[in-house]
Amino acid sequence: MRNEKELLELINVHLEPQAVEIKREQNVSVELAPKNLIQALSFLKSHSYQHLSTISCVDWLEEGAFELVYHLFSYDDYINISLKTRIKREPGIFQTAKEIWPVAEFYERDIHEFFGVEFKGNDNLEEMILENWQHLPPMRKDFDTREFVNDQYEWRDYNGQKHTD
Amino acid sequence: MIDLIYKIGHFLLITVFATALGLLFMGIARKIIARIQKRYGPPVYQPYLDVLKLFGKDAITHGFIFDFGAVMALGGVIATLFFIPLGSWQLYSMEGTVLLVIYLLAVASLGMAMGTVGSGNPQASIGISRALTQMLGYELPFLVILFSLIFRYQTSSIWGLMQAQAGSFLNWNLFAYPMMALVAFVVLIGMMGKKPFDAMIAPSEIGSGPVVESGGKYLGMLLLQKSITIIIELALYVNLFLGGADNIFSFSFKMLIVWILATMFGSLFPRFRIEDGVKFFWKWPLGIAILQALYIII
Amino acid sequence: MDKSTQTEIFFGPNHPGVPGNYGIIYEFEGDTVTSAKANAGHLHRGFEKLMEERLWIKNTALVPRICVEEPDINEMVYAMGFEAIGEIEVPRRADYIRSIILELARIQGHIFSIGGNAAGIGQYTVMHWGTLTRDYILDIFEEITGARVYHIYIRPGGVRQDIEDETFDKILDLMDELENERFPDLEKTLFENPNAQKRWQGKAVITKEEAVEMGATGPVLRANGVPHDLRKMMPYAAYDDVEFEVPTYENGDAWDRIKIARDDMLQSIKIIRQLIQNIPDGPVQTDLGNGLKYKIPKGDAYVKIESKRGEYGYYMVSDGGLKPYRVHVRGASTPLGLYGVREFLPGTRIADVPVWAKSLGICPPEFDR
Amino acid sequence: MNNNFVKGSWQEILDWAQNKSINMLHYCTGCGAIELPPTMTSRYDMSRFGIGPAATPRQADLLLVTGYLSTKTLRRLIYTYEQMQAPKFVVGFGSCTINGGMYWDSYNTIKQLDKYLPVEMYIAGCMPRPEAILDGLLKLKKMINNGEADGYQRYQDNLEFYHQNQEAVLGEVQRTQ
Repeated sequence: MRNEKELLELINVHLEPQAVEIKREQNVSVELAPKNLIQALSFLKSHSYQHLSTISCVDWLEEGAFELVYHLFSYDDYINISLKTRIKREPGIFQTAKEIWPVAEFYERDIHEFFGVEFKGNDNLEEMILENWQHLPPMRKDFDTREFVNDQYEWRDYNGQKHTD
Repeated sequence: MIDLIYKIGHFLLITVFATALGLLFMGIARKIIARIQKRYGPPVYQPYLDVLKLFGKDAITHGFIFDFGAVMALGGVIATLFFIPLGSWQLYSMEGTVLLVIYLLAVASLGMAMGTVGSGNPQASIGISRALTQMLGYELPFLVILFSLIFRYQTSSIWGLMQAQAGSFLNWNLFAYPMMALVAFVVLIGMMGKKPFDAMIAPSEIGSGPVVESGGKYLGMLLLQKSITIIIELALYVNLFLGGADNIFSFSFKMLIVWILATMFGSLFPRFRIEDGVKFFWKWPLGIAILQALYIII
Repeated sequence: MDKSTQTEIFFGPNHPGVPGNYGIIYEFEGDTVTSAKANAGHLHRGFEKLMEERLWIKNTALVPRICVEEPDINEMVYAMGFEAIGEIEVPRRADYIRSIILELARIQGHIFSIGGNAAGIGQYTVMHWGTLTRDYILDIFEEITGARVYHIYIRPGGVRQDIEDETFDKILDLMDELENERFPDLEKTLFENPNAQKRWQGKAVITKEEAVEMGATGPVLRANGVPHDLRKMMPYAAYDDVEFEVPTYENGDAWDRIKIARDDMLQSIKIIRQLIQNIPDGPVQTDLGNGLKYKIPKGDAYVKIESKRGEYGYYMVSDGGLKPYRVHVRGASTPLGLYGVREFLPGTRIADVPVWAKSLGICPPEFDR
Repeated sequence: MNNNFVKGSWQEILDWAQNKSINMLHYCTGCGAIELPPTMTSRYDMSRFGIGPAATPRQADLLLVTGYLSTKTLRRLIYTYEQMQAPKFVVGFGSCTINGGMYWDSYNTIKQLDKYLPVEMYIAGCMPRPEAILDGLLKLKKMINNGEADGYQRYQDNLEFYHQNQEAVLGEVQRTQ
């Protein structure tokens, strides 16, 4: 049963975090370089952090980076860890965490479909939610959904006055 | 010649009467189930409206086998009506009608099977394979019962078996052989495909089974077939175990009682999986039927 | 297994046995499923994109529509996320009212899923009774929030309005009625019914290791003897002031999960009674100024609570603007609906596919978003 | 399929029978489907008006579009609609089927249902309540009885209009006939 401080010492000793922060009670966020994130995942998994809630992706358009956040939880310490890393937006390539958590394959497939991030080693990245979608991955910040909708669909005209203007 | 016309007229009367009564029973069953589920439920004459609407709709055919299957199912069932005494109405009552009825019922379900295979929908073929395996399940105890009855009363015509129970209601088979009547009741529920033995039309597993591809008039014909089947099986049960009746009204009343019991019994049970259903049939009902048969023989 | 004997079935979106608008494409041989694939995405509306286009307060109307069975869970997690990033204190009475709403939502969710499971195996009477019981709870919701299903009641900073005292009495009367009349009926017709037990026992088994590996929580874990409940592990709202047990069973099959649903409801009734008994007075909403100008500093937070199917979490990021920068929804049945179907459905009989899907509580809008 | 729906007296009887017994397709396309179980079961009980669920499109007459429609569902809905038999009716729930409703700016939902399928009536309510659904269905029964519910005819008559709109959104759509 570690508390937040002991956990932080463990992380500082074993992994080279760029930034560590206790956000709230039972919530810790750790920032790492992309190259040693997968190694950190397997390290934490062996230290009772077996539950991978989900993998989130945030598109920082101005800084030209995708931020991948891995949410782990331990059934002993009852602490949430959000492992963050930033990868370049242009190539948008990252390794898969499939070997550590097989379920990550579907979270990565989801991120690939909505952000276009390539996960090396995960061969099952084809379309799942959308159906024959030829445009920009929709969750990127530079995809404007209102402009897309205006030219894709016409609006119902209530005797002359359009619904949106 | 006159006798032929009389027979044909009598037969038409029986068919119309059986269909109307069958649909009425289905309406009553829906009402009972609705009451058990704390709601009003459709009006009792709803099945008549369903059939009328279904015959009014367009329907897509899947080829000749599909059409012929529906016709054969309905025809096989109507043919069975020849040999079942409904109270005082009786067309043919020679020896061997018991076995003939069992055979003709099988013809009807085989007709439906052929129709569904014509429809080519995998869910329909699963449904019909379940229906046939279930038929295998309940035929065994039923045949054992029939043979023991035939052996007991030395006659194999339904009319003869019914006459054997005449006199006071004490010597109905229900009281003479209560265990056999109980087994026959469970088999009756299996034959009619009511819950808990309705794995073949399980909507949540295979989308209403064999009838998945039949809309419009095909579904109407299958609905008529179902209603006549209900009347046939109830009539068989009443003749064999409740001593038939001298007039049609008390006969229908007895059928109604058995039908209400079967509906209530069914509405509180989830459905068996098909192999559990068949296993159940071969375990308890078959065992009791064999015991009863031994009791009669010795 | 050569391909010729295998047929493919679309246990498709239009099917009474499937929970919601979601399809499973499975191949079967004889009567056993050999391989299965989830056909999800039918309910995708791009929630996360829409949320980035709307102000903070406007999202409270959009958020409950993510998962239809449990709208209050979404409202609560959204509000908790907002308060976590902005370090906003919620008055104690609002915490109590939030817990009451969440527990009422849990009961209506469980009774509805028990009805759905019963319909899956053909026991329609229980479905009718279950939906009827759920309707009485929706009436209570209507009194408190004005709407049956989508309440838009839990907001960042508290709740929309207070609950009067006679509504509390109505809730208590309903709890007594549930405990003394509704649940005993259910107990007799379903839980003491040998057929139902035979249909559910040993079916759709997910072991403890598989569940932890997959990230599935809630009844799937608690059916394997693991008493994990976020209300105890990471107490939120007013759950640290109430005592309740976490029911667990041993062999992790559909039968145990449905019994857990029943025991959870009984616990929820106990919680609601304790909450109503010692609810403090005071305001129900901290003043955050004009709703249209809600603003919280730059930051991010992953908040999660215990829905009836397990951990339900949001990862929310704010860049200090008037609108959320990013909201990622993690539904409770996400691992099961996508990964679980491919890994654990093969091997079950065709008759048990609806049992598998419904007893694991797969709710497609959660992973379609 | 014969397109000449002649308005004889026989048709009136069929319309009367059709409105007395409607089979509603058990297909929950959108979020409004959560209010269907209460409408079908004990408390509001739509079966007392003769409306019951049907498992397959072949046996169904009424298609309820309960709320928004993603493009993936629209494709399956068109296949389902074309599998249904002639006197068939479509009822839309809520404002999502009229002008996109709350998801008006979503890239994956369609904005007007009646450009793709002929709609008989819309029932108001962002998820209409069971009472509203029953009221709508009763009005639909009146429309069927006096022959106004002719959506399937409109679909037949201007098939081109509907097919173009469908292909505009979905790309290629399999056609049965």
